[in-house]
Parts: sequence; structure tokens; C-alpha cells
Amino acid sequence: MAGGETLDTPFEVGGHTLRSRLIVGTGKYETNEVMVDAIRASGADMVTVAVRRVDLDRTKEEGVLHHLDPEEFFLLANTAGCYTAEDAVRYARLARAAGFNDFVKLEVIGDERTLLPDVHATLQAARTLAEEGFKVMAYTNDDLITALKLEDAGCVAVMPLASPIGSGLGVVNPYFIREIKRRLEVPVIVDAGVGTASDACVTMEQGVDGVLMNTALAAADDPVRMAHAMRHGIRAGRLAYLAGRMPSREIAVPSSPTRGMLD
Amino acid sequence: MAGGETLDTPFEVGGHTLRSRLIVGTGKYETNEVMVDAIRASGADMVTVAVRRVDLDRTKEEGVLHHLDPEEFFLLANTAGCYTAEDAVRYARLARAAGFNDFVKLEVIGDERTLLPDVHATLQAARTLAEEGFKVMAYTNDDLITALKLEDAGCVAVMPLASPIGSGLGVVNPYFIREIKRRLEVPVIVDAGVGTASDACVTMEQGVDGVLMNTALAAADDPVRMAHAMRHGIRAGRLAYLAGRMPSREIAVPSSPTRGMLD
Amino acid sequence: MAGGETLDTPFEVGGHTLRSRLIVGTGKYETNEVMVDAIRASGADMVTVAVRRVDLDRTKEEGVLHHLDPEEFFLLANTAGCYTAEDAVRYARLARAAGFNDFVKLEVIGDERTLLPDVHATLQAARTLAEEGFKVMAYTNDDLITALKLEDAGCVAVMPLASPIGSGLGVVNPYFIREIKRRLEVPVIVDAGVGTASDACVTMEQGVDGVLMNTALAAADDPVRMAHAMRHGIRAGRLAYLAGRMPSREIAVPSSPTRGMLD
Amino acid sequence: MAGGETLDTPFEVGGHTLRSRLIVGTGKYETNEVMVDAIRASGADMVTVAVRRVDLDRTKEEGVLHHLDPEEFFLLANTAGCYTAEDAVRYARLARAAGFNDFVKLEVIGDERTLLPDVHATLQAARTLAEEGFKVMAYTNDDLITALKLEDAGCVAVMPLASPIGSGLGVVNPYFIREIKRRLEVPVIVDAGVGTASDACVTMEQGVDGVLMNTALAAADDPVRMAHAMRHGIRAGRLAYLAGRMPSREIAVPSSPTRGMLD
Amino acid sequence: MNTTGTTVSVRLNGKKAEVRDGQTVRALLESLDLHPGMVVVELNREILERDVYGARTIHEGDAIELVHFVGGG
Amino acid sequence: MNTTGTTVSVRLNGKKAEVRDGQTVRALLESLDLHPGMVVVELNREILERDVYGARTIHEGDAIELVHFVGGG
Amino acid sequence: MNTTGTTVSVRLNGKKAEVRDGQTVRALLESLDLHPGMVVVELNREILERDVYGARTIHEGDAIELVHFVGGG
Amino acid sequence: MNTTGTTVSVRLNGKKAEVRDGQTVRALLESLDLHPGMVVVELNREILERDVYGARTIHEGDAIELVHFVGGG
Repeated sequence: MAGGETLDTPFEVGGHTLRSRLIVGTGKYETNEVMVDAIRASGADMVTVAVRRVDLDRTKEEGVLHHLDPEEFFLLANTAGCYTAEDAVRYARLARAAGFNDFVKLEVIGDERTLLPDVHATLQAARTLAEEGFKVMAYTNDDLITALKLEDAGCVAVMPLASPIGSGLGVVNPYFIREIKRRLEVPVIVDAGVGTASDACVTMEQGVDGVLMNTALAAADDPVRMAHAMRHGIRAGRLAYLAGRMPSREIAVPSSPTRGMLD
Repeated sequence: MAGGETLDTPFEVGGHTLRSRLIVGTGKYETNEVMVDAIRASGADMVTVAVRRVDLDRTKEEGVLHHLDPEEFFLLANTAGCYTAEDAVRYARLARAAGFNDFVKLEVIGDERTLLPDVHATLQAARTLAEEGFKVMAYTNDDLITALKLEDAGCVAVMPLASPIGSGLGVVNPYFIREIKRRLEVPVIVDAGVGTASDACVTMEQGVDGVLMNTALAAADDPVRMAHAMRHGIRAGRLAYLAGRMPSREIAVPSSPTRGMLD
Repeated sequence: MAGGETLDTPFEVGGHTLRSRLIVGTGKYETNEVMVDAIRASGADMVTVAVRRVDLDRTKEEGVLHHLDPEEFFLLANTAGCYTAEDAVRYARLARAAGFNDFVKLEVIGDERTLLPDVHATLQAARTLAEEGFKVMAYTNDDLITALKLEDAGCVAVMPLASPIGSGLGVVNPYFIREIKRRLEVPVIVDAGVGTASDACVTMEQGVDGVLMNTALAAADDPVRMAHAMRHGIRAGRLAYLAGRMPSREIAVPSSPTRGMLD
Repeated sequence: MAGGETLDTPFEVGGHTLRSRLIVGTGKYETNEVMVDAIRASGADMVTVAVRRVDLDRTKEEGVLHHLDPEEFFLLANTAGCYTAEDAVRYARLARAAGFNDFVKLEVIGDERTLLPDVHATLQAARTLAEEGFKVMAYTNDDLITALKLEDAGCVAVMPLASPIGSGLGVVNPYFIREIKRRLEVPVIVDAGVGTASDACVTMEQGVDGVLMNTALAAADDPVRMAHAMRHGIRAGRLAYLAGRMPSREIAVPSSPTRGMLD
Repeated sequence: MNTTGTTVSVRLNGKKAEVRDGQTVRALLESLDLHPGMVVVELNREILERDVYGARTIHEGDAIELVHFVGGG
Repeated sequence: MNTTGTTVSVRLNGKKAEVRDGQTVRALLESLDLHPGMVVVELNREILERDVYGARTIHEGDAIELVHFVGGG
Repeated sequence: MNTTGTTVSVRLNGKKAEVRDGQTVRALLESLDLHPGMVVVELNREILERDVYGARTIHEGDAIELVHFVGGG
Repeated sequence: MNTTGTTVSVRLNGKKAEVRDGQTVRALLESLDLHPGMVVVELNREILERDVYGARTIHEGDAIELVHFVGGG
């Protein structure tokens, strides 16, 4: 792939340049070793983490920093688990106080069963956090209008879902994702719903800037091999988008010459 | 990708081992230079060629061997353009007389508009050629029963279409492709219909052994970049298949812990 | 169909009982005669109308009431063309002043190119209108969270889109539509995006209460025949939903007995 | 529906005129009463039956003629369960000897697991039966070339599958079905694979002449209600095809006037 | 009521128009040959009940909107 | 016709069976309580026209198939 | 600073706990064997800068939240 | 072998052509500036081994096909 790198354009979010268009989560892995191996195989340089209470009973070491070197990976804290704008703002501030960076993956959930974002509360929280100087990467649904408002609110990236978190259904509505990308100036990173490599590839072929995933790796039978697959899938989709695919048509067209046949 | 190679299983067709699961055609490129660059970028080691009359008026040099080194690429001659079993057998014999190998990509077309294979004539030609010692790689439709008969006839590979030649519609019927792979022992290589990288990826995720394409590269706006995309797409789909994807479900599942939230 | 009617359950919106689950618009027909014939063929008893200035130059008679008898059809005024909550409220009040009923199809558009709803402004307008005693049928996107908030705001029906207005793409995201229906208590009527009869049928098979369409009829080559098709399509989808479809499976199951074969 | 009938064109197969474009099987119903009620609700006038040995132990009355009046329904005997051309010919002759008509639904299965047709044996049997004066309605896969050969062999109807028998997957490859219809002169009746009303509707929208189904009715939770749904679905799809659907586009188009807005 | 017939300038459906000063809304509709039951009148952003058409009069600078139902989806 | 009642072994719908030697097909159907119009008879792979049921007789080793229409798709 | 060792009740990560009255946040973290650089401290809903851990003391009824980063998507 | 140079008519790749009577296949290829290793020769529907190019001669009415590999999918 070496030389290949030059085939793509640079990818920058909130002033930070990323080598990989794949951002991965750190949750739900069976072991921390598998997590680290999978993340390395994925080629991701930005990884998401959650903010939670220290387990004072110390049943096990949960702190992800005991396993991931902040020098090696850019830590993107999320506000997962928050159901109100206030909570999300509180978690974002706690995350920033950890002292790594000003980025936050804003997530305000509206419903436990579907984990769909509450776009109304998300927009409100985004405005507050942007004013406080956060570099907000906002998880949202595939609604163009909300995406435009989040951009206006000052988010450094808008992250529409491909399908519900952990569903693995892939890009259910490519039209909306494509339109969001067409209309926004900030990077569009599809977050949630990717289930396998072709989902990642199809997503990138819509022209978006990147993809964020977690379950697709952690819940694969072989997370490390799937991480390799995703690295290739993301790259395949990106290059195919840049290369400009052939037109598809219902009628066949021969790929061998029709002239020069024998009598 | 170096280390990555070990992630996959070996790929052998008719006793010949291939490094790449991507086989590419050599037709329809704007220039021979682009053709060669794209083929190299694709990583393919087997390429298809057609058998045609020498153009005695020499308007231009058509001979593909002036551009492709038979030492570098394994030449798979096809019988493209043939509409009867007799013609296909004749072209196959001419191809073998060129002295490179005993392989032939058998193609007997049944209709000019769709270029769909005549599976009845294809089966007849396959039996004749197999008896003559050819290593027949048979282009066919996505019919399991015909695929089984072609295997019985002694074909070294069965090559069902994803969709019509040059259509770029991708895998229209994954069920049939998957079932053909499940039931055959010889390699199953999907031939024709792939339009972009995600099509190649989805195809490999069905578990097939390889993909053959031509138009998707030659007719892309940037054939060389698309060839890189396809190389990654094939690999992504293969590794995802081996890795075992997460189950997809309609209900969402959180990727961050639900416990440890603050009061 | 007569007896057939009894196969379905009653359909009530805001206290008003409808005989048909198909609601149709009155825009974009080539002639008023075709409009009336198509509406009658569709079997719809509720039709939407827009509020616009009287054309004082009288180039032609635009008033739809010159063609549709309010005794025959229930008039549902919309706020189409409004881009702010204030405008939508103003149009709704003007519509109610016409003196037919308290119903309004609330529509607040967020973007000219896609005509996607501004769910933030829509929610705000819905609250205002519900407080003023309007029976609000709210056009929205396929976001469950917004749909739940619209129900809380007092809307008598929530009307998610199948795909953008006038696109004819059908139900792009059946998962979301299905989930909205599962979770709401007020009627769910899919509005916009249906292009042909099978789209209407698929939509109803998701379990929703009704479908609203306009362009699919007005822009068909033969609007009246398409109206008949839609009437059947809506009914087919509704009855299929109630009947409970067979499970689908990848493996075949014979429909003729396997025993009793001859020697 | 009364007047509606005139909206469609006549439907004739092998010189026999059918009122309904829906042909139904008689297998797999829980009771004969439900079978008869469902068939009546479907509106079908042609029904398929299988040829089997009389059960001499008389565990129960299997003879379908004890429940279906040959005066009311046109009996189409099938060769279901046959795996060779010889067997199929034998069953067809036995069926004709029953003395009802010269029609036969030719079915030669190639594989137990998928019940896919052996198109090679089917073609051979079709030629034999056509020569013997049978009116052959041939069950086949969605291969255009085989369909053309079956027409040449003298079949009065060609019946491609939508998907495997009893799978309920619907029309997996609309392109092939559409192309078969475009190219054949004899009626094209899609046989097998329809699972719910929208599948029937989509199938008819491809322009085919009719649909044959069995499991979709017999295996529905409520076969009689599903039969009503299918009757409407078939009609909806047929009329939509004849009406000519609106063009679908990614960009939205308003259905209410854009002029006449207030200041 | 005013009978001198002096005219005043108003904004009628977005266009400048001249109407008799003090003319009633009903009179305006009649002069435009519009059936009161077929339109809704908004006078300076206030929606008028139909029973006041005879009483409410029009004056210099008034903004009048006459709306009705047209075909729409 | 034979009346002695000696029986012979035949294959009837795939099973071994004993029937009166020289019995006619019609008699066989009657003995099985089958209406001739509801079944088709194949005798040693030959399909019989209904009008020969009374004439054709059954003998040792005959293979008889009695078929009819059942529910099928 | 307080050395008497009288204890007070606080809410620590949602659970009732007894700590030395007037104990500093740093001392609390040490007593819990937590590296200050690995956690963030919220005292009565106020997020503390790390350089005040040595100065800020804990008293009766305080609500203390000690959080850190865990695996998440 | 013939040296008079009388010519004969043949069908060469589908077109009528005049060649020297009795000319060898090898000579024909040379005259066409074709490298023997780059083409396959079919003479009257018989595919020729390369080692017979020097021996096989061409005569009146022969049908000759000279084929090679071109780009194809």
C-alpha cells in the first residue's frame, strides 16, 4: 500500500490531520489484548473512549489508558450514555479535564431501544460546547437539515449514522448520506451501523470523509482479521469514489472486440 | 499489506497457484499504457486475452503480447464472441496452439443484447474441451444446476456472472452465488457485472474464491486508481468473509458501557 | 371489494373516521378533470389542499373548490411552502378561517433542494397549533425521536416521509418507519416518496395506518389508471400486513407432496 | 372492482382465456376448507394440482377433486417431484389421461435442497411434450436464453422463478425477469418465490403476464385474507405497469405551487 | 360613510393597488368579483371573521391578503 | 372370464398385493371402491384409456399404478 | 490541616463512604491508590483542576465523583 | 518446389488475396512481416504446429486464418 497513500487526499478534522479515514471505538472487546491488536490492524489513529466512574471495588482494571498509549492514538472522548443536553455537557467537560485535547464526540441518545440520537438536545448541547471552545464531532441521524444546523452551531465534524448503533445493517439510506456530504463543508464521518467490510466500502463510496465503527470489529468472530478487512474496505471505497466508477446499465456491453472474428 | 498476505488461504486453479484473487481482462482500455499500469495496480497475476484475426492492414498494433510480458502474467485466453459450441471449441484450440498453457476461459454467448451465456451450448463445449485435456474455466449464469453439471463435465473452475457483462450492476442475486459456492468443490470465480469496489467486496463476502473483471477498470474515470480500489476491495471482502461478520439486528446495542454513569 | 371492506379494521384520525387509508393531494394535475377522476378512482375521502393568494389577474380559475365538492371530500389544508414555524402557524390559521375543519397538515420545509422538513421548527409549530386547538397532522422525516416528540406535542397523526417529496424512491428505510409505527399511539401515515403501486403496498406492509401521495398519481402517464392501482396497492399491503406473511427462507420448500411418487 | 376490469387487457394462455392474472396452487393448506376459501378469495380461475398415487390405505381423502369443482376451476396439472425428463413426460401423460385438458405445468427439478429447475432436462421434456400436442407451461429459472429456447420448443407459456420455491424472497433479479418478458412472445408467468402482496405487485410491475403462487397463501397466518391481499396486489401491479409510473429522482419536487405565497 | 370616492394606496396580495378610502372589505370583494365564502381575508396580519367583512373598512397603507385553497400535496 | 378365484401376485402402487387372476381393471377399481372417473390407471407402464378398463385383465407380476390429482403447487 | 482523624460521611461515586474530615483530594486519591493523572475529580458538581488536589479538602456531605476513560464506541 | 512465381487466389483472414503458388506458410508470414511465434495459423480449418510452417505450402483456394491474442475480457 505504501505508494498507495499518495492516491488519496489529506484528511483533517478540527485542525488535526488523520492518516486513516477509519476511526474506531474501544468498547466491547473480549480482552484488552484483542482490542489493541485489532485497533493496530485497523490502521486507525483516532480512537473513541467513554467517560465513566472509576470502579472503586477494582473488580478489574477498566481504565483504558492502561492499555492504549495516548502518544500512539488520538483519544476522542464520547458522551455515550447521556440522555439530556445537560448530561452531555457535563461529560464533555469531565473528558476535557482529563487534559488530552478539546475534541469530544457528542452523543445525546433519545431512546434506549434504538439508541437513536435526540437531534433536538444534540443541537442544544452542540451550541453550548462549541461556545466553550470544544471541537465538537456530533453524532446525529441522517437528516440533512439537522446536519446543516450542527455545522452552523460550530461543530468541526458531523457524524450521521448509517443505521442504529450496533445493528450492523450498513448504509440504509445512501441518498441522505450523500446529500449531507454534498451540502456540508465540515467533514462528514459516518458513525454507527457498519457491519462488515462492504458496508464500510459502500459508505466511503458515497463520498464521505471517514467512518467510525466499534461493534463491527469487537463482535466479529475474528476482530483482528476483520480490522484488516475494514482497513482495506475503507481504502477501497475511498479510492473507488475518487476514481469515478463506470456507469451502470441494464444492457450488456462486450469487453472483448466484436471485430476480427473468424469465418 | 505484506504481513497481511498470511491472513488469507492459498488460491489454486487447475493446479496453478495465484497470488491474487482478482483476475482482470485486457480489453477496452484507452491506451495500452493505462492497461498495463492498471493491471499492475490491481495486483492480478492472471489476465484474460481474446483470440482474433491479425489485422493485416496494420492500422495499429493490436497484439496484446507486445504490451504484456507472458513471464509476468498468466495468460487466460477466452472464447469471447462465440455463439456456438463448435466456434468456442475452435477458438480454444487456436488459443492453446499459441503455446502458453492449457487453460481456457470458455464463453458461449446466447444473445447479443444481454451477452448472457448459452448454458446448454456451454455445457456441450465444456465436455468436449475437458476431454481434449483443456483446463476449462467456464463462464456461466448464476444457475446452481448448470454449475454442478459444469463441475461434473470436468471444468477446473466455474465462473458465474454477478450481472450481465459490462453492466456494472454488481451481485444482483447473492443467494444463488452463495449456494453455488456452497455446493461446488472446484473454485468459484464470479465473472462479469462488478462495477465498483464495493461490488467486488460484496462478491468476495459471499465466500467465492475470486472475481474476474474488465470493464469496471477500463471504463472508470481513472482506471489505475480504480485498480488499486479493486485490489483493496477484493482483499477486504475476502478477509471479512474469513473473519466472520457480526450478526446484524434491527435493535440497537450500545458500544459504550451502560454502567458507571454519574448521578 | 364490497365484502372485502370488513377484512380491515376502522381507520380514525383526530376523531374523524376515514373509509380509505389512502389520502391524496390535489396538486400538479394537467387538468382539473383528470384530478377529479383520479381522486375518485383512488377511493380517497381525505384530500390535501394548499393555501395561496387569490390570483387577482384571474389568468385562470385556481380555486380548487370550484372542482372539488367539500361535501364529497374532507379537505386537509397543508402549510406547504413554509420555511419557518411562524409562517406555518400563519398559514394554518388562514386555512382554519376558511371554515371547513380544524385539521391541518403541518409542513415546515428546511431546504429548497430536498424539501426535507425542518423537524426543529416543525416541533415548535406543532406545539403552538396544538395549543390553539388544531388537529395537527405533522409531516416529518423518519426519525423516531422526533416522531415521539410530535406525539407528545399533541399531534393527532405523525406523517414520516418514505423518501423526499416528489422523488418516487419509495420506502428507503423500512426499519425506521416500522419502528415509528411500533412506538407511537397516534396514527402513522407515510407522506411523500411513494412512486408506484408496489411502494404503496410495501409501505402498508410495515403496519402503518395510511399513506398520503400526490405526485405518484399526478405525474403518472395515466393518472386515473394509476389511482386505481394505488387503491389496490394500499389495500393489498394492508391486508397482507393483517394476514401475516409466510416466513422467508433461503432454502426451498416443495409445494407439492414428496410422497406418493411412482416407481 | 367491477368497472375496473375494463382497465386491463385480456389474458390468454394456449388459447384459453383467463379472467385473473393470478394462478394458485392447491398444496400445503391446513384444511381443504381453507384451501377452497383462499382460492375463491384470490379470484384465480386456474389452479395447479399434482399427480400422485392413490393412497390405498385411505388414511384420508387426498383426491383434490373431492374439494375443487373442475367446472369452476381450470385444472393445471404439474410434474412436481420429477427429477428427469422421462419422469416428467410420464407424469404429464398420466395427467392428460385424466381427461380435463392438454395443459401441463412442466417442472423438472435439478436439486433437492433448492428445488431449482434442471433447465437442460426441462428443455428436453418440453420438446417431447410439445410434439405430443401438450400445451406446455414450463417452470424455469430466470435465464433469458433458456426461456427463448423453451419458446422455440413450442411452450405456450414460460414460467421463470422469482426466487426458489417456497422461499418467499420475492423477485431477486427484476432485470432478468423484465428482459425475459421483453424478448418472448408467449405469456411470461412468474412462478415461485412470491412471499407477500408487495412481491406480487413488484412482479407484475415488471410487465409480466401473470404470477403463480402457492406457499405465500397456504403458509400465511390467515390464508384467506392473504388471498384477498394477493388479488389486490396482482391487480395493483398490473395497473401500475399499464399506467406508467412517474420517473424517480433523487432531488425533491414540490407538489404544492411555489407561487402565490404571502409576504 | 365616505362617498367622495377619494382613493388610497394599499398593498393587495403583495401588489400596490388603489381602492376607495373607507371601502368595506365586503365591497372590495364584490368589486373583485370574489365570493366571500371562497376566500379568507387577512388585513394587516389580522385574519378577519367573515361576519365583519361588512364593517371593517380599508384605509391608506393597509396590507390586505386574499387567500383561498388551491391544488396542493 | 376367470371365476375360479385363484389369486396372483402383482405390484400395486409400489406394494406387493394379491388379486384374482384375470380380474379386469374395472373390477379391481370396484374392489378398491375407486370411481373410474377419479383415477388414471397405468398397467405395466402403459396408460389405459378408460374404455378399456372392462376389457383389460390383470395377471401374475403385473405392475399397476393408480394415480389421481392431489393438492400441489 | 486537620489531624484529629474524625471521619465524615460523603457520597463517593454514588455510594456512601466515610473519609477523614478535612482530608485533601490528593490524600483521598492516594488512599484509594489512584494516580492523579489517570482520573478526573468532580467535587459537588465542580470539576477540579489537578493543581488544586492538594489544597481542596473534603467535608461532611460532599459529593465526589472520580471518573476516567474506559473502552467505548 | 514452384519458383515460377505464378500466383493463386486464396482466402486470407476472410479477404480474397493473391499469393505465390506453392509458397510455404513460413514464407507467407515473412512476406507479411509476422513473427511466427506471435501468431497461430489455421489452414483450411486445420491448426498448424509451428514446426510445419516451413513445409506446408499454399495452393489455389486455400482458406488461411492468421490469429493472435488481443485485449479482451
